[in-house]
Amino acid sequence: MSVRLTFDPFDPGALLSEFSRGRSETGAVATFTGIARAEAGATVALELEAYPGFTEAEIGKVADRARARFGLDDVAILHRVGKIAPGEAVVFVATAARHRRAAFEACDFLMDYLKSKAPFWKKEQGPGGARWVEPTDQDHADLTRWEET
Amino acid sequence: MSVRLTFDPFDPGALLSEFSRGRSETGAVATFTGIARAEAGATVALELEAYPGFTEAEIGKVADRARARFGLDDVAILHRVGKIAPGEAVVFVATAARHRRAAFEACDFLMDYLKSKAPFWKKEQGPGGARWVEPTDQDHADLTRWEET
Amino acid sequence: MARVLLFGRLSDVAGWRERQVDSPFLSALRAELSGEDAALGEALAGKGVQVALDQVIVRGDAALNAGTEVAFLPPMSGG
Amino acid sequence: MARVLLFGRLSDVAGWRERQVDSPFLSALRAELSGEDAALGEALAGKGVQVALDQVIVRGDAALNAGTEVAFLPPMSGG
Repeated sequence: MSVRLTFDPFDPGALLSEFSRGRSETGAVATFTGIARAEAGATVALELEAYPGFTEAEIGKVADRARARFGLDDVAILHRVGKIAPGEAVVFVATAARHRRAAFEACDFLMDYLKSKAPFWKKEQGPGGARWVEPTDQDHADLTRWEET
Repeated sequence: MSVRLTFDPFDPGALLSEFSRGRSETGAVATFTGIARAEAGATVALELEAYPGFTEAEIGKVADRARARFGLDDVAILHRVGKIAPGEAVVFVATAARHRRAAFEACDFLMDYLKSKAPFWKKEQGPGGARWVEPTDQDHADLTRWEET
Repeated sequence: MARVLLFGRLSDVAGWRERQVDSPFLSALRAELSGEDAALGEALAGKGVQVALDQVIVRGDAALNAGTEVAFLPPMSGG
Repeated sequence: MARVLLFGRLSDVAGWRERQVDSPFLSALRAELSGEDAALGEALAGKGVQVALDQVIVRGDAALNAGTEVAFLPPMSGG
Protein backbone atom coordinates (compact mmCIF):
# COMPACT_ATOMS: atom_id res chain seq x y z
CA MET A 1 0.00 0.00 0.00
CA SER A 2 1.24 3.48 -0.78
CA VAL A 3 -0.06 6.91 0.32
CA ARG A 4 2.03 9.86 -0.83
CA LEU A 5 1.87 13.64 -1.26
CA THR A 6 3.81 15.52 -3.91
CA PHE A 7 4.50 19.17 -4.70
CA ASP A 8 5.39 18.28 -8.30
CA PRO A 9 3.16 17.62 -11.31
CA PHE A 10 2.76 13.90 -12.00
CA ASP A 11 1.62 11.61 -14.80
CA PRO A 12 -1.21 9.29 -13.65
CA GLY A 13 -0.29 6.87 -16.45
CA ALA A 14 3.18 6.28 -15.01
CA LEU A 15 1.55 5.37 -11.69
CA LEU A 16 -0.89 2.96 -13.34
CA SER A 17 1.97 1.28 -15.25
CA GLU A 18 3.78 0.66 -12.00
CA PHE A 19 0.65 -0.39 -10.10
CA SER A 20 -0.66 -2.87 -12.67
CA ARG A 21 2.65 -4.61 -13.40
CA GLY A 22 3.18 -8.22 -12.29
CA ARG A 23 -0.31 -8.87 -10.91
CA SER A 24 -1.07 -12.39 -12.08
CA GLU A 25 -3.75 -13.04 -9.42
CA THR A 26 -5.34 -9.59 -9.21
CA GLY A 27 -7.83 -9.52 -12.07
CA ALA A 28 -9.11 -5.99 -11.61
CA VAL A 29 -7.48 -2.55 -11.31
CA ALA A 30 -9.65 0.57 -11.06
CA THR A 31 -8.21 4.07 -11.04
CA PHE A 32 -9.46 7.58 -10.67
CA THR A 33 -7.61 10.74 -11.63
CA GLY A 34 -8.94 14.11 -10.54
CA ILE A 35 -7.82 16.98 -12.77
CA ALA A 36 -7.91 20.69 -11.89
CA ARG A 37 -10.60 22.30 -14.05
CA ALA A 38 -10.12 25.71 -15.62
CA GLU A 39 -13.88 26.47 -15.24
CA ALA A 40 -13.55 28.50 -18.44
CA GLY A 41 -11.10 30.92 -16.85
CA ALA A 42 -12.90 31.32 -13.51
CA THR A 43 -10.13 29.42 -11.73
CA VAL A 44 -6.58 30.27 -12.68
CA ALA A 45 -4.89 28.14 -10.03
CA LEU A 46 -5.70 25.91 -7.13
CA GLU A 47 -3.61 25.78 -4.00
CA LEU A 48 -3.76 22.80 -1.65
CA GLU A 49 -2.26 22.72 1.78
CA ALA A 50 -1.69 19.51 3.74
CA TYR A 51 -0.32 18.79 7.22
CA PRO A 52 2.64 16.58 6.28
CA GLY A 53 2.69 13.35 8.26
CA PHE A 54 -0.81 13.83 9.67
CA THR A 55 -2.44 14.00 6.23
CA GLU A 56 -0.79 10.78 4.95
CA ALA A 57 -1.56 9.00 8.24
CA GLU A 58 -5.26 9.97 8.14
CA ILE A 59 -5.56 8.90 4.49
CA GLY A 60 -3.71 5.68 5.34
CA LYS A 61 -6.29 4.81 8.02
CA VAL A 62 -9.12 5.15 5.52
CA ALA A 63 -7.17 3.17 2.92
CA ASP A 64 -6.76 0.37 5.49
CA ARG A 65 -10.50 0.42 6.13
CA ALA A 66 -11.14 0.21 2.37
CA ARG A 67 -8.74 -2.73 2.06
CA ALA A 68 -10.57 -4.67 4.74
CA ARG A 69 -14.08 -3.70 3.67
CA PHE A 70 -13.67 -4.38 -0.06
CA GLY A 71 -11.08 -7.19 0.22
CA LEU A 72 -8.47 -5.30 -1.78
CA ASP A 73 -5.12 -6.74 -2.82
CA ASP A 74 -3.55 -3.28 -2.92
CA VAL A 75 -4.17 0.49 -2.90
CA ALA A 76 -2.08 3.42 -4.12
CA ILE A 77 -2.91 7.07 -3.52
CA LEU A 78 -0.94 10.09 -4.70
CA HIS A 79 -2.15 13.62 -3.92
CA ARG A 80 -0.76 16.91 -5.19
CA VAL A 81 -0.18 19.77 -2.76
CA GLY A 82 0.93 23.34 -3.39
CA LYS A 83 -0.07 25.35 -6.47
CA ILE A 84 -1.82 23.35 -9.19
CA ALA A 85 -2.55 24.71 -12.66
CA PRO A 86 -5.73 23.87 -14.64
CA GLY A 87 -5.30 20.59 -16.54
CA GLU A 88 -2.86 19.16 -13.98
CA ALA A 89 -3.70 16.02 -12.01
CA VAL A 90 -4.68 16.68 -8.39
CA VAL A 91 -5.26 13.16 -7.14
CA PHE A 92 -4.71 9.60 -8.32
CA VAL A 93 -6.25 6.54 -6.65
CA ALA A 94 -5.68 2.95 -7.78
CA THR A 95 -7.29 -0.15 -6.28
CA ALA A 96 -6.54 -3.79 -7.08
CA ALA A 97 -8.87 -6.67 -6.32
CA ARG A 98 -9.74 -10.10 -7.67
CA HIS A 99 -13.05 -8.85 -9.04
CA ARG A 100 -14.11 -5.62 -10.66
CA ARG A 101 -17.02 -4.71 -8.40
CA ALA A 102 -14.71 -4.50 -5.34
CA ALA A 103 -12.07 -2.51 -7.24
CA PHE A 104 -14.63 0.04 -8.52
CA GLU A 105 -16.44 0.45 -5.22
CA ALA A 106 -13.25 0.88 -3.21
CA CYS A 107 -11.95 3.50 -5.65
CA ASP A 108 -15.26 5.39 -5.54
CA PHE A 109 -15.34 5.19 -1.71
CA LEU A 110 -11.76 6.49 -1.39
CA MET A 111 -12.46 9.40 -3.75
CA ASP A 112 -15.58 10.39 -1.81
CA TYR A 113 -13.45 10.47 1.34
CA LEU A 114 -10.53 12.32 -0.27
CA LYS A 115 -12.78 14.98 -1.83
CA SER A 116 -14.71 15.80 1.33
CA LYS A 117 -12.97 14.73 4.53
CA ALA A 118 -9.26 14.29 3.94
CA PRO A 119 -6.98 16.78 5.75
CA PHE A 120 -6.46 19.31 2.97
CA TRP A 121 -7.22 23.01 2.83
CA LYS A 122 -8.01 24.31 -0.58
CA LYS A 123 -7.66 27.83 -1.95
CA GLU A 124 -8.94 28.80 -5.37
CA GLN A 125 -7.13 31.64 -7.09
CA GLY A 126 -9.52 33.32 -9.51
CA PRO A 127 -9.41 36.58 -11.45
CA GLY A 128 -11.20 38.26 -8.51
CA GLY A 129 -8.74 37.02 -5.87
CA ALA A 130 -8.32 33.94 -3.71
CA ARG A 131 -10.88 32.15 -1.56
CA TRP A 132 -10.74 29.15 0.78
CA VAL A 133 -13.07 26.36 -0.30
CA GLU A 134 -15.08 24.18 2.08
CA PRO A 135 -16.69 20.84 1.12
CA THR A 136 -19.96 21.08 -0.80
CA ASP A 137 -23.24 19.56 0.32
CA GLN A 138 -22.88 17.14 -2.61
CA ASP A 139 -19.55 15.95 -1.20
CA HIS A 140 -21.15 15.28 2.19
CA ALA A 141 -24.11 13.54 0.54
CA ASP A 142 -21.76 11.33 -1.51
CA LEU A 143 -20.03 10.21 1.65
CA THR A 144 -23.25 9.17 3.42
CA ARG A 145 -23.66 6.48 0.71
CA TRP A 146 -20.94 4.48 2.49
CA GLU A 147 -22.31 4.55 6.03
CA GLU A 148 -22.49 1.07 7.43
CA THR A 149 -25.79 0.36 9.15
CA MET B 1 -13.67 8.42 -28.84
CA SER B 2 -11.54 5.38 -29.53
CA VAL B 3 -12.44 1.66 -29.67
CA ARG B 4 -9.62 -0.65 -30.68
CA LEU B 5 -8.60 -4.31 -30.63
CA THR B 6 -5.00 -5.48 -30.37
CA PHE B 7 -3.20 -8.81 -30.70
CA ASP B 8 -0.20 -7.42 -28.79
CA PRO B 9 0.37 -6.98 -25.05
CA PHE B 10 -0.18 -3.39 -23.94
CA ASP B 11 0.58 -1.15 -20.97
CA PRO B 12 -2.59 0.40 -19.50
CA GLY B 13 -0.50 3.21 -18.02
CA ALA B 14 0.62 4.40 -21.46
CA LEU B 15 -3.05 4.63 -22.46
CA LEU B 16 -3.97 6.59 -19.34
CA SER B 17 -1.07 9.02 -19.95
CA GLU B 18 -2.38 9.71 -23.43
CA PHE B 19 -6.04 9.87 -22.37
CA SER B 20 -5.57 12.24 -19.42
CA ARG B 21 -3.23 14.73 -21.16
CA GLY B 22 -4.49 18.23 -21.98
CA ARG B 23 -7.90 17.98 -20.32
CA SER B 24 -8.32 21.35 -18.65
CA GLU B 25 -12.14 21.14 -18.46
CA THR B 26 -12.60 17.43 -17.78
CA GLY B 27 -12.15 17.11 -14.04
CA ALA B 28 -12.56 13.34 -13.75
CA VAL B 29 -10.97 10.35 -15.45
CA ALA B 30 -11.89 6.82 -14.35
CA THR B 31 -10.21 3.72 -15.73
CA PHE B 32 -10.55 0.00 -15.42
CA THR B 33 -7.95 -2.59 -16.38
CA GLY B 34 -8.89 -6.26 -16.49
CA ILE B 35 -5.92 -8.59 -16.05
CA ALA B 36 -5.83 -12.30 -16.95
CA ARG B 37 -5.70 -14.24 -13.69
CA ALA B 38 -3.51 -17.30 -13.28
CA GLU B 39 -6.09 -18.89 -10.92
CA ALA B 40 -3.11 -20.49 -9.13
CA GLY B 41 -2.13 -22.46 -12.23
CA ALA B 42 -5.64 -23.56 -13.25
CA THR B 43 -5.54 -21.29 -16.30
CA VAL B 44 -2.33 -21.24 -18.31
CA ALA B 45 -3.60 -19.07 -21.14
CA LEU B 46 -6.71 -17.32 -22.31
CA GLU B 47 -7.63 -17.03 -25.97
CA LEU B 48 -10.06 -14.40 -27.17
CA GLU B 49 -11.58 -14.32 -30.61
CA ALA B 50 -13.30 -11.25 -32.05
CA TYR B 51 -15.07 -10.56 -35.35
CA PRO B 52 -12.91 -7.70 -36.64
CA GLY B 53 -14.98 -4.72 -37.71
CA PHE B 54 -18.21 -6.08 -36.21
CA THR B 55 -16.77 -6.28 -32.68
CA GLU B 56 -15.45 -2.69 -32.68
CA ALA B 57 -18.71 -1.42 -34.20
CA GLU B 58 -20.87 -3.15 -31.56
CA ILE B 59 -18.66 -1.84 -28.74
CA GLY B 60 -18.74 1.61 -30.35
CA LYS B 61 -22.56 1.64 -30.25
CA VAL B 62 -22.54 0.93 -26.52
CA ALA B 63 -19.80 3.52 -25.96
CA ASP B 64 -21.99 6.09 -27.75
CA ARG B 65 -24.91 5.17 -25.50
CA ALA B 66 -22.67 5.58 -22.45
CA ARG B 67 -21.49 9.00 -23.68
CA ALA B 68 -25.04 10.23 -24.02
CA ARG B 69 -26.37 8.63 -20.84
CA PHE B 70 -23.56 9.75 -18.52
CA GLY B 71 -22.65 12.98 -20.31
CA LEU B 72 -19.08 11.91 -21.00
CA ASP B 73 -16.45 14.12 -22.59
CA ASP B 74 -14.61 11.11 -23.97
CA VAL B 75 -14.21 7.31 -23.89
CA ALA B 76 -11.32 5.02 -24.84
CA ILE B 77 -11.52 1.24 -25.00
CA LEU B 78 -8.71 -1.15 -25.91
CA HIS B 79 -9.32 -4.92 -25.88
CA ARG B 80 -6.79 -7.70 -26.34
CA VAL B 81 -7.56 -10.57 -28.71
CA GLY B 82 -5.61 -13.76 -29.41
CA LYS B 83 -3.60 -15.62 -26.76
CA ILE B 84 -3.22 -13.82 -23.45
CA ALA B 85 -0.91 -14.98 -20.67
CA PRO B 86 -1.73 -14.67 -16.94
CA GLY B 87 -0.78 -11.22 -15.64
CA GLU B 88 -1.33 -9.53 -19.01
CA ALA B 89 -3.98 -6.84 -19.46
CA VAL B 90 -7.10 -8.04 -21.30
CA VAL B 91 -9.14 -4.85 -21.40
CA PHE B 92 -8.69 -1.16 -20.65
CA VAL B 93 -11.57 1.33 -20.40
CA ALA B 94 -11.14 5.05 -19.70
CA THR B 95 -13.95 7.58 -19.26
CA ALA B 96 -13.66 11.35 -18.92
CA ALA B 97 -16.38 13.57 -17.47
CA ARG B 98 -16.71 16.84 -15.60
CA HIS B 99 -17.62 15.04 -12.38
CA ARG B 100 -16.44 11.83 -10.83
CA ARG B 101 -19.80 10.10 -10.36
CA ALA B 102 -20.45 10.11 -14.14
CA ALA B 103 -16.91 8.92 -14.94
CA PHE B 104 -17.12 6.02 -12.45
CA GLU B 105 -20.61 4.93 -13.44
CA ALA B 106 -19.87 5.01 -17.16
CA CYS B 107 -16.68 2.97 -16.68
CA ASP B 108 -18.55 0.41 -14.54
CA PHE B 109 -21.40 0.24 -17.09
CA LEU B 110 -18.99 -0.29 -20.01
CA MET B 111 -17.13 -3.05 -18.17
CA ASP B 112 -20.37 -4.87 -17.35
CA TYR B 113 -21.23 -4.79 -21.04
CA LEU B 114 -17.75 -5.80 -22.22
CA LYS B 115 -17.54 -8.72 -19.78
CA SER B 116 -20.91 -10.23 -20.63
CA LYS B 117 -22.30 -9.11 -23.97
CA ALA B 118 -19.53 -7.83 -26.22
CA PRO B 119 -18.81 -9.92 -29.33
CA PHE B 120 -15.92 -12.01 -28.05
CA TRP B 121 -15.54 -15.75 -27.77
CA LYS B 122 -13.31 -16.88 -24.99
CA LYS B 123 -11.33 -20.10 -24.64
CA GLU B 124 -9.49 -21.00 -21.48
CA GLN B 125 -6.45 -23.21 -21.88
CA GLY B 126 -5.90 -25.13 -18.66
CA PRO B 127 -3.73 -28.11 -17.72
CA GLY B 128 -6.68 -30.40 -18.60
CA GLY B 129 -7.22 -28.89 -22.07
CA ALA B 130 -9.17 -26.00 -23.56
CA ARG B 131 -12.80 -25.02 -23.00
CA TRP B 132 -15.04 -22.29 -24.41
CA VAL B 133 -16.40 -19.98 -21.71
CA GLU B 134 -19.89 -18.53 -21.69
CA PRO B 135 -20.99 -15.54 -19.55
CA THR B 136 -21.68 -16.28 -15.89
CA ASP B 137 -24.98 -15.62 -14.14
CA GLN B 138 -23.13 -12.91 -12.18
CA ASP B 139 -22.22 -11.16 -15.45
CA HIS B 140 -25.87 -11.16 -16.54
CA ALA B 141 -26.98 -9.97 -13.10
CA ASP B 142 -24.42 -7.12 -13.20
CA LEU B 143 -25.83 -5.95 -16.50
CA THR B 144 -29.44 -5.80 -15.27
CA ARG B 145 -28.34 -3.04 -12.87
CA TRP B 146 -28.25 -0.67 -15.86
CA GLU B 147 -31.71 -1.33 -17.30
CA GLU B 148 -33.56 1.93 -17.79
CA THR B 149 -37.11 1.74 -16.51
CA MET C 1 -20.26 -17.33 -53.68
CA ALA C 2 -20.93 -16.27 -50.11
CA ARG C 3 -17.99 -16.04 -47.69
CA VAL C 4 -18.85 -18.06 -44.57
CA LEU C 5 -17.14 -17.30 -41.23
CA LEU C 6 -17.42 -19.46 -38.11
CA PHE C 7 -16.59 -18.14 -34.64
CA GLY C 8 -15.88 -19.62 -31.23
CA ARG C 9 -16.75 -23.29 -30.74
CA LEU C 10 -18.37 -23.48 -34.20
CA SER C 11 -15.00 -23.49 -35.95
CA ASP C 12 -13.80 -26.22 -33.57
CA VAL C 13 -16.83 -28.35 -34.55
CA ALA C 14 -16.32 -27.71 -38.26
CA GLY C 15 -12.56 -27.89 -38.38
CA TRP C 16 -12.47 -24.68 -40.46
CA ARG C 17 -13.01 -20.95 -39.88
CA GLU C 18 -13.69 -19.55 -43.31
CA ARG C 19 -15.00 -20.97 -46.61
CA GLN C 20 -16.65 -19.93 -49.85
CA VAL C 21 -20.08 -21.54 -50.32
CA ASP C 22 -22.31 -21.12 -53.37
CA SER C 23 -25.90 -20.74 -52.12
CA PRO C 24 -28.60 -18.25 -53.20
CA PHE C 25 -30.26 -18.15 -49.75
CA LEU C 26 -29.21 -18.46 -46.12
CA SER C 27 -31.59 -21.44 -45.74
CA ALA C 28 -29.94 -23.20 -48.69
CA LEU C 29 -26.50 -22.47 -47.25
CA ARG C 30 -27.52 -24.03 -43.90
CA ALA C 31 -28.84 -27.12 -45.74
CA GLU C 32 -25.64 -27.38 -47.77
CA LEU C 33 -23.41 -27.20 -44.67
CA SER C 34 -25.64 -29.67 -42.76
CA GLY C 35 -25.56 -32.11 -45.63
CA GLU C 36 -21.77 -32.15 -45.61
CA ASP C 37 -21.38 -32.19 -41.82
CA ALA C 38 -24.38 -33.10 -39.65
CA ALA C 39 -22.60 -32.10 -36.40
CA LEU C 40 -21.92 -28.62 -37.80
CA GLY C 41 -25.51 -28.33 -39.05
CA GLU C 42 -26.74 -29.07 -35.53
CA ALA C 43 -24.27 -26.62 -33.96
CA LEU C 44 -25.32 -23.83 -36.37
CA ALA C 45 -28.98 -24.37 -35.43
CA GLY C 46 -28.08 -24.44 -31.70
CA LYS C 47 -29.50 -22.19 -28.98
CA GLY C 48 -28.22 -18.63 -29.10
CA VAL C 49 -26.35 -18.91 -32.40
CA GLN C 50 -26.89 -15.68 -34.40
CA VAL C 51 -26.19 -14.94 -38.05
CA ALA C 52 -24.72 -11.70 -39.40
CA LEU C 53 -24.86 -10.81 -43.11
CA ASP C 54 -22.19 -8.27 -43.97
CA GLN C 55 -21.82 -7.58 -40.23
CA VAL C 56 -25.54 -6.98 -39.58
CA ILE C 57 -27.46 -9.47 -37.42
CA VAL C 58 -30.43 -10.98 -39.32
CA ARG C 59 -33.26 -13.28 -38.30
CA GLY C 60 -35.00 -15.81 -40.56
CA ASP C 61 -34.04 -16.40 -44.19
CA ALA C 62 -32.32 -13.96 -46.54
CA ALA C 63 -31.00 -13.85 -50.09
CA LEU C 64 -27.23 -14.02 -50.48
CA ASN C 65 -25.41 -11.98 -53.10
CA ALA C 66 -22.02 -12.79 -54.53
CA GLY C 67 -19.49 -11.81 -51.90
CA THR C 68 -21.97 -11.59 -49.00
CA GLU C 69 -20.15 -12.23 -45.72
CA VAL C 70 -22.14 -14.76 -43.64
CA ALA C 71 -20.95 -15.01 -40.04
CA PHE C 72 -22.25 -17.60 -37.57
CA LEU C 73 -21.89 -16.26 -34.03
CA PRO C 74 -22.32 -18.51 -31.00
CA PRO C 75 -23.38 -16.87 -27.70
CA MET C 76 -20.94 -14.04 -27.05
CA SER C 77 -18.90 -14.56 -23.93
CA GLY C 78 -17.63 -11.06 -23.44
CA GLY C 79 -13.97 -10.31 -22.91
CA MET D 1 8.02 26.05 24.14
CA ALA D 2 5.23 24.52 22.05
CA ARG D 3 5.47 24.69 18.27
CA VAL D 4 2.23 26.16 16.93
CA LEU D 5 1.10 25.47 13.35
CA LEU D 6 -1.81 27.20 11.59
CA PHE D 7 -3.49 25.76 8.50
CA GLY D 8 -5.79 27.04 5.78
CA ARG D 9 -7.51 30.37 6.41
CA LEU D 10 -6.13 30.54 9.98
CA SER D 11 -2.64 31.43 8.73
CA ASP D 12 -4.18 34.12 6.47
CA VAL D 13 -5.92 35.63 9.52
CA ALA D 14 -2.76 35.48 11.66
CA GLY D 15 -0.22 36.46 9.02
CA TRP D 16 2.03 33.57 10.11
CA ARG D 17 2.05 29.78 9.74
CA GLU D 18 4.38 28.59 12.48
CA ARG D 19 5.59 29.99 15.79
CA GLN D 20 7.06 28.99 19.11
CA VAL D 21 4.79 29.85 22.07
CA ASP D 22 5.63 29.27 25.72
CA SER D 23 2.43 28.01 27.44
CA PRO D 24 1.99 25.14 29.90
CA PHE D 25 -1.58 24.34 28.75
CA LEU D 26 -3.56 24.53 25.55
CA SER D 27 -6.05 26.87 27.27
CA ALA D 28 -3.20 29.21 28.24
CA LEU D 29 -1.84 29.10 24.71
CA ARG D 30 -5.26 30.08 23.30
CA ALA D 31 -5.46 32.97 25.79
CA GLU D 32 -1.96 34.10 24.89
CA LEU D 33 -2.69 34.12 21.14
CA SER D 34 -6.08 35.86 21.66
CA GLY D 35 -4.46 38.52 23.80
CA GLU D 36 -2.01 39.35 21.02
CA ASP D 37 -4.50 39.11 18.15
CA ALA D 38 -8.23 39.13 18.90
CA ALA D 39 -9.20 38.23 15.31
CA LEU D 40 -6.98 35.14 15.47
CA GLY D 41 -8.39 34.19 18.88
CA GLU D 42 -11.88 34.32 17.43
CA ALA D 43 -10.86 32.30 14.36
CA LEU D 44 -9.20 29.61 16.51
CA ALA D 45 -12.42 29.26 18.57
CA GLY D 46 -14.52 29.15 15.37
CA LYS D 47 -16.92 26.39 14.32
CA GLY D 48 -15.23 23.21 13.16
CA VAL D 49 -11.68 24.22 14.11
CA GLN D 50 -9.89 21.17 15.56
CA VAL D 51 -6.64 20.93 17.48
CA ALA D 52 -4.01 18.24 17.08
CA LEU D 53 -1.24 17.71 19.64
CA ASP D 54 1.69 15.88 18.07
CA GLN D 55 -0.60 14.93 15.18
CA VAL D 56 -3.39 13.48 17.37
CA ILE D 57 -6.75 15.29 17.52
CA VAL D 58 -7.65 16.32 21.08
CA ARG D 59 -10.76 17.86 22.63
CA GLY D 60 -10.78 20.18 25.66
CA ASP D 61 -7.69 21.30 27.51
CA ALA D 62 -4.34 19.52 27.64
CA ALA D 63 -0.87 20.03 29.13
CA LEU D 64 1.84 21.04 26.68
CA ASN D 65 5.35 19.69 26.97
CA ALA D 66 8.47 21.33 25.60
CA GLY D 67 8.44 20.65 21.86
CA THR D 68 4.75 19.65 21.66
CA GLU D 69 3.46 20.34 18.16
CA VAL D 70 0.10 22.17 18.39
CA ALA D 71 -1.77 22.32 15.07
CA PHE D 72 -4.97 24.33 14.57
CA LEU D 73 -7.00 22.74 11.75
CA PRO D 74 -9.95 24.56 10.20
CA PRO D 75 -12.68 22.42 8.54
CA MET D 76 -10.93 20.12 6.10
CA SER D 77 -11.95 20.74 2.55
CA GLY D 78 -10.72 17.55 0.95
CA GLY D 79 -8.55 17.56 -2.14
